[in-house]
Amino acid sequence: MTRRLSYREAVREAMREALQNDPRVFLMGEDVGCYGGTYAFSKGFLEEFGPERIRDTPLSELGFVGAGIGAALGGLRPIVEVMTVNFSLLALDQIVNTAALYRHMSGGQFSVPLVIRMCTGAGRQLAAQHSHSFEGWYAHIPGIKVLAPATLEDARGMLAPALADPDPVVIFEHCQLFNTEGELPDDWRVDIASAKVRRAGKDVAIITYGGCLPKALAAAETLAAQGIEAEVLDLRVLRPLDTASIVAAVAKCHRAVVVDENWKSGGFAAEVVARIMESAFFELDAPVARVCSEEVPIPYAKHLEDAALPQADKIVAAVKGLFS
Amino acid sequence: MTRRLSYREAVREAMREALQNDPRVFLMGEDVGCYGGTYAFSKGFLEEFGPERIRDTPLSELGFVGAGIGAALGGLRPIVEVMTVNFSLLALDQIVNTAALYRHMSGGQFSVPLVIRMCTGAGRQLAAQHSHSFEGWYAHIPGIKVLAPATLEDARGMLAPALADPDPVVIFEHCQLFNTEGELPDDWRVDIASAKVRRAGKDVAIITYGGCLPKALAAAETLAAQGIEAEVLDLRVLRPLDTASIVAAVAKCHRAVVVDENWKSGGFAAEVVARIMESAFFELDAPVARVCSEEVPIPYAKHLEDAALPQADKIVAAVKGLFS
Amino acid sequence: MTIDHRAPPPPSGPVPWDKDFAQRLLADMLRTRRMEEKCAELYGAGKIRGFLHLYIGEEAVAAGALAALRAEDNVVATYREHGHALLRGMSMGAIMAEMYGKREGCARGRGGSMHLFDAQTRLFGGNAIVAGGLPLATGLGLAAQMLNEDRVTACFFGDGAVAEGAFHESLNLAALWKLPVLFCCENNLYGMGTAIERAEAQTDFCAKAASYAMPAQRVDGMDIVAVHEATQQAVQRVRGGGPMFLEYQTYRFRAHSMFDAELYRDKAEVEEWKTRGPIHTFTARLKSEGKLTEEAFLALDAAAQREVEDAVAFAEAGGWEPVADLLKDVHTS
Amino acid sequence: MTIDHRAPPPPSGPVPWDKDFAQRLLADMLRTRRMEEKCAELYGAGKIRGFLHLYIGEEAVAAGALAALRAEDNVVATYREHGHALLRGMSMGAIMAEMYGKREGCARGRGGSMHLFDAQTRLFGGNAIVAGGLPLATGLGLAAQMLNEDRVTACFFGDGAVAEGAFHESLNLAALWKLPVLFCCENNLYGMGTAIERAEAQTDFCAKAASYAMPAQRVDGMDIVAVHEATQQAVQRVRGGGPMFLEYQTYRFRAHSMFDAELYRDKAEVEEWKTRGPIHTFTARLKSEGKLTEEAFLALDAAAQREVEDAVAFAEAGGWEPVADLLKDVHTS
Ligand SMILES: Cc1ncc(C[n+]2csc(CCOP(=O)(O)OP(=O)(O)O)c2C)c(N)n1
Ligand SMILES: Cc1ncc(C[n+]2csc(CCOP(=O)(O)OP(=O)(O)O)c2C)c(N)n1
Ligand SMILES: [Mg+2]
Ligand SMILES: [Mg+2]
Repeated sequence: MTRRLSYREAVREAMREALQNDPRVFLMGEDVGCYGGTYAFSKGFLEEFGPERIRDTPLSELGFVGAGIGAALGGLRPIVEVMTVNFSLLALDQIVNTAALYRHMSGGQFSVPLVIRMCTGAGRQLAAQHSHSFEGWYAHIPGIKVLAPATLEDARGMLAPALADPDPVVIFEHCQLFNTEGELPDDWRVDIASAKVRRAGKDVAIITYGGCLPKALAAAETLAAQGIEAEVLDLRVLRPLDTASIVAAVAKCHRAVVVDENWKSGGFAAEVVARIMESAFFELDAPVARVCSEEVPIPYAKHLEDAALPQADKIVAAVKGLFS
Repeated sequence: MTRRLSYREAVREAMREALQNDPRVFLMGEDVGCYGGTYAFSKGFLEEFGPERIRDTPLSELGFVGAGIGAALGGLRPIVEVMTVNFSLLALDQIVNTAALYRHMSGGQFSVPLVIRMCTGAGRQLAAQHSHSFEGWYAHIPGIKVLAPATLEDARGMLAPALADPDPVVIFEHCQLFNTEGELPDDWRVDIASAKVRRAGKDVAIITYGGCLPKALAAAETLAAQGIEAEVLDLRVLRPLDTASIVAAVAKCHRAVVVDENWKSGGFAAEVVARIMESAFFELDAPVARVCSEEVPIPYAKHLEDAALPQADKIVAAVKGLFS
Repeated sequence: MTIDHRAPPPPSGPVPWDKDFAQRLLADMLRTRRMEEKCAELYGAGKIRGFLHLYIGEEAVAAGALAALRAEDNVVATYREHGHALLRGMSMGAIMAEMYGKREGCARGRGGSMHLFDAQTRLFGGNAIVAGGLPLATGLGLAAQMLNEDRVTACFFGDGAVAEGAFHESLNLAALWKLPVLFCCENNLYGMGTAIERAEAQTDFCAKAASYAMPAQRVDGMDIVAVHEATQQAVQRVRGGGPMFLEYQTYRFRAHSMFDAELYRDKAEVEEWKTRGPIHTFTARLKSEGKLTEEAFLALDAAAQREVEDAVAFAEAGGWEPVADLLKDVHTS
Repeated sequence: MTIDHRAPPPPSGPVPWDKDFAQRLLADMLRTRRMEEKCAELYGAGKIRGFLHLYIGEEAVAAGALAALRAEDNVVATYREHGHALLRGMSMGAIMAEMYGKREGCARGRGGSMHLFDAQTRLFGGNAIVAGGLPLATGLGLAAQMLNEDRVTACFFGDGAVAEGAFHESLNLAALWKLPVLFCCENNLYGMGTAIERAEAQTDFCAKAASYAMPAQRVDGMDIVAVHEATQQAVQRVRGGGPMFLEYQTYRFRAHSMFDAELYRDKAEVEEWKTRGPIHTFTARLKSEGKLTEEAFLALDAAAQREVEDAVAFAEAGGWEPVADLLKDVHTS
C-alpha cells in the first residue's frame, strides 16, 4: 500500500512524529514558529507543540546552532533548522569546531546528538547569495554524518535514525524537491548508511543525490529511448560515503557520470570520481565524466540560471560523450 | 646570484616592499601590530609604518575581513591577515558571499582588490581546532584566486601579483614552512597562474602543494635511491588550477600520486584526481593514488598527529603501490 | 520585554522646508511607491521572479535619509533596497530591467531584485545576507578615513540584523576607529515573522549603541520631516567625527516577501499603522500649509506613474544576456 | 577610551570565612600555581608541546568562582583552563597526562592543554576558539531550563572574546530566553597582545551587558574574597532567574603563550600587578587574621608540590595510545 503526499508533507510528518514520540526533541530556528516555517515545514507546529519546543530564534546563526550543540550535550535532542545552506556559513565554525570535533577532543567522553536540517540548492532565481550547495564541504568533515534525502521515503524516513544517532547529523533538503509529490509506501523506514539504486541499468551509471536525482532519472528515460540503459545511483548519504555501491554500479556498467549541483572544481562529484579511480579503475571503459554547476555564482535571470546548473540534457550529452 | 633567508623573511620582505611602494596598501589583522604578528611576520612594521597601516583588530574575524572588503572597494589595497585558517571559518560568509560574489552580482561594476593571508596546516601539536587545512574549500569558490606558496620564491614573489590582481586573492602559508631556509635567487619574480615542476622525473608524478611539498621532495629522494624517478609538481595556484601542467606530468610519467593535507574525503586532492580522470585517463598505467590526512580530527599527541598527516614514507609506499 | 506594536499618532506639525524641496521629497516617496506597486503586479504576472521584498510603507526613511547625503557619499543597503536604489539616483529603467533579468539591468540580469548596484551613485548593493552589508560599510568608512576623503557611508539594515554577530563586530570596529559611518536601522518591528521583542532581549536600540560608546537617536520613520532633519544632523556629526546610529521606527505594510502568509501579525495592527502612512500624512501636511495643491499632487503622481510605465516599457523592450556570456564578470579579466 | 592599566591597591580587608574554607581556597590557588609552574618547566623540557596558556596570576577567579558552584552545575572554559579543570575536580594526574599526550590523559592524548574535558564533573571543555564556548553554554542553559533541572552553567571567557559575534549572539539568546547561565568574563586587560582599549570602543563591560538587558557586576578578580562572594550571589540569582554577567578584573603575570615576546606591555605594569598577586595577598590577610600560620601555609604548599610531583610521575609512567586507535572516537560507534 502507498499513500500520495509531497516531500514537504513527508518532512512534516517525520518531524511531528519525532516531536510526539520523544519529549527531548524540539525544533529551533529562524521563523519555525509564528511564521510557520520559511518553507512551511512547521506550519501549525507552534499551536500543536508550544513555543518551548517550536522555538523561534533571532537572526543569530552561529549562536543558535551553537545553542543546539549545547542543548544536545545537556540532554535534549534538538532539530536545528538553518533556513538555508547559504546562511550556514555563519554557523560553520560551531558546526566544525564544536559539533564535529567534540567527541574526539574529549576522548569520547561526550557526544553531540544534534540534527541540523537545511535547505540547499538553486533553481528558484534567488541569485548568487541564495543558491549555494555546499554539501561537499560538509561531507569533508570527520565527526558528522551528511544526508541528502531525495525521495519521499528518505524525506519521511531519514529523520528518525538521524535523531537516534548519538553524533551530529546534517540533513540537506533541496529546495526544488519540496513540492514534488509521489506515492509513499507504507513501509518507508530507511537506513542512513547506504546508497540506493533508483533505476536499474547496464550501460552507464549515473551517480547523483538530492536535487539532481530527478534530473538524472529524466536523463535516463531520454537515454532509454535512444537505447542506452542507465543505472541511477542515489548516494543518499554523503558522509560516510557508500563506496561499495559506487563500485558495484561502475563494475556493472563500466561507464559513469557523476552529477551534482556543487561547482565542479572541488565539489562533491570530485570525491566520487576519486573513489572510482581508487577502487574501480580497471572496470572503466571510459573516463568518468562530471556534470556539475558551471564555475560562476548562480545568476538571477532564468536562462542564465538554467545554463549554470546541471540539467537533464547535459547529463544525456555527457553520457553520450562516453560512447563516442 | 642567490641570498640565504627563511620563508618568514621572504614573506616579510614582500609585505614591506608592498607597503613601501604603494600607499594604498595596509596590513590589518589580529596582533599584527603591537604583538609583532602571531608568527612574527610583521615584527617591527608598526614602528616602521605606523598604526594606521599596521592595524591591530579586535577579535572579530567576520567584521575585519568584511572591513577589508569594504576598504578594497573604497580604494585601498588591504592585506588582511587571518591568523589561521581555523578562524577563517568565522569570516567565511564575508569571503564567499561578499568578496567572491561581488563583481558578478554587480554585473562587473565593482571589483574587490583584496588579499587575505592565512596560516594553514598541522604538525605543531595544536590539536583538532588549530590544525585544519581548508584550502580545498576556498578553491571551490568562483570569484577568488587561491595561492599556496611553498617555496622561498613564491613566499617572496606571490604577494605583488596578488595585490596587483583586481579581484580577491587568498594566500595560504603553511605553518611548517615558516622556519625553512634556503637560497632565494635574485630574480624571484613569479606568476600566479601556473604550476611548477620542482623536481624532474619520469616514472611517477607526485602532485602536491604547500606544506606537503617538502615531504614530496623527500619521498622523491628516497624513491630515487630505489630506482624510481619521481617528478614533483607543485600546484602553487589552487584556483584557477593549471590542468595543463597536471596533464603534462601524467602524460610523461603515466602514474601519479596526489598529496595534500586535507582530509581525504572531499579534499583538494579529489579535484586533482578528477581532472586527471577527465583529461589524462588514457595516459594512466595505474589508478591515481591519494595521500592525505586520515579521516580524524588532528590529535595532539605527536605520534598520533604524525600518523594522521601525510608523510614522506606514506608517499613512498603509495608510489610503490602503483608499481606492484 | 513586551513592546507596544500600536502605531503612535500620525506624523503632524509644520514642515520646515520650502515648497520645492518638500515636493521633491514627496515625489521621491511617490515614485518609490508606484514603482513597487507595479513590481508586485509584475511578480503576479511572472515577469519578476525570485524573492521580492517591498518597501511599501517605509518610503519616508530612504527618501528622507538619502536626501541628506552628498553625491560623494556611499550607500550600502539590503535586499529591501528598491527605494534606496531609485532615490540614490539609479534610473528606474535599469532597476526594472534588472528585476526582469534583462541585459539592460544594472547587473545585466545577474542580480535581480536583491542586488541592485550602481557604481556611479556609489550604491554598494543590495545584499541578501542579513547584516552582510555592515562589515562592508565599516570598510568603506575606513577607506574614506585613510584616504582622507570627505565621504560618509550610510548603511541601511533592518531590526532583525541587530541580533547578528556582524552587527556587533561592525559597530565596535566603527566606533573604535571613529569611522565616518552612519548606521541606519530600519526598525519595522519584524524580521520576517519574528517580532522584535521575540528576537531582542533589549529592544531599546540606543542601549545597544551605548555598548559601543556610539551616539544614537530614535526617529519617527513614518515622518519624513523627522527622518530628514535627524539624518541631516547625524550626517554632519559623522562627517566631522565618528560613527552614529539612527533607529528609524517604521512599518512594512506588505508581506515580508511574496511568499509570506503573514500569520504573525494582526490585520488590525497593520491597518492602524497604515493611518500613519508616510505619503498621505505628508501630503496632508503640505496641503494644510499651502505647499501643495491637489493639482500639484496629481501631477507628481502622474509623473511617477509615467516614469513607471516608461521603466516597464524599457524592461520589456530589453534583451537577454547571451548564454555565451554566462561566465562573464566572475573575474575582472 | 584610554583605560588605566595600573593596578589598584592590593586586595585587603577582612576575610568573612572560617579557617577551613579559607585555607581550602588558598590551597586551590596554590595547587593551580604549582601545577602551572611545573607545566612551564615541562614545556621547556619538551615534555609538553603545542600551545600552553598559563593562568598564573588569575587563580583567584577560578578558585573563588568554582567554589560557588554545585556538582550538578556545568562549567565551560577556554584554552586557559588548567585551573578550571583542576578546581572543578579533575585529578591533576589526568590533566598532566593529557598535556604529555599520554593515554592516561582525560582525552587519551587527543586534546592536550587546550582541551581538558571531564564528563564526571560536568566540565564541557577547553575550547581553542575564542568565544567558541559561549553558544555552547547558552545551549546547556537551554537544556537545563527545558528539562527543568536546577543547573547553572558557568561560562568563562576572556576580554578578547567580547568583541566576537558569538558573544553578542549568545548573550542576547541567554537574556531573551532567561537561561540559567553565568557569563564569567576574565578581563586581564589583554587579548594576546591587544590591550582592551585597542579592541573595545566601550571598555565598560557592564554597558555591554545592559545592551542585552542583563544584570552585570564588576569584581576585583585579584581578590578571592570578592570573587567568591560576588559569584555566590550571582549564582543564586541565576538559579532563580535569568542569566548574569560578571567581569572579573584580573591580570596575567606570564606571557600569553609560550611563544610571546611580550612587546606590548611594560615590565613595570606587570610588576605593579604582581604586588596584587592573589596568593600572597590572601596569605597575608589570613595570617593577619590568625586564620593561617606560616607552618600551615608551608604544609599546604608542600601538599601542592607533592600533588604536582605525583601527577608528573603519573604522566611519566603513562603509555601512548596505540596508533591503531587513531580513528577512535571520531564517531560513537
Ligand atoms: C544571515 C541571514 N539569515 C537569514 C536570512 C533570511 N531572511 C531574509 S530577510 C529576513 C528578515 C530580516 O529582518 P530585518 O533585518 O528586520 O529586515 P526587514 O526584512 O524587516 O526589512 C530573514 C530572516 C538571510 N537572508 N540572511
Ligand atoms: C576565533 C579565534 N581567533 C583568534 C584566536 C587566537 N587567539 C588565541 S587566544 C587569543 C587572545 C584571547 O584573548 P582573551 O579572550 O582576552 O583571553 P586571554 O588569553 O587573555 O585569557 C587569540 C587572539 C583564536 N584562538 N580564536
Ligand atoms: Mg525588520
Ligand atoms: Mg584577556
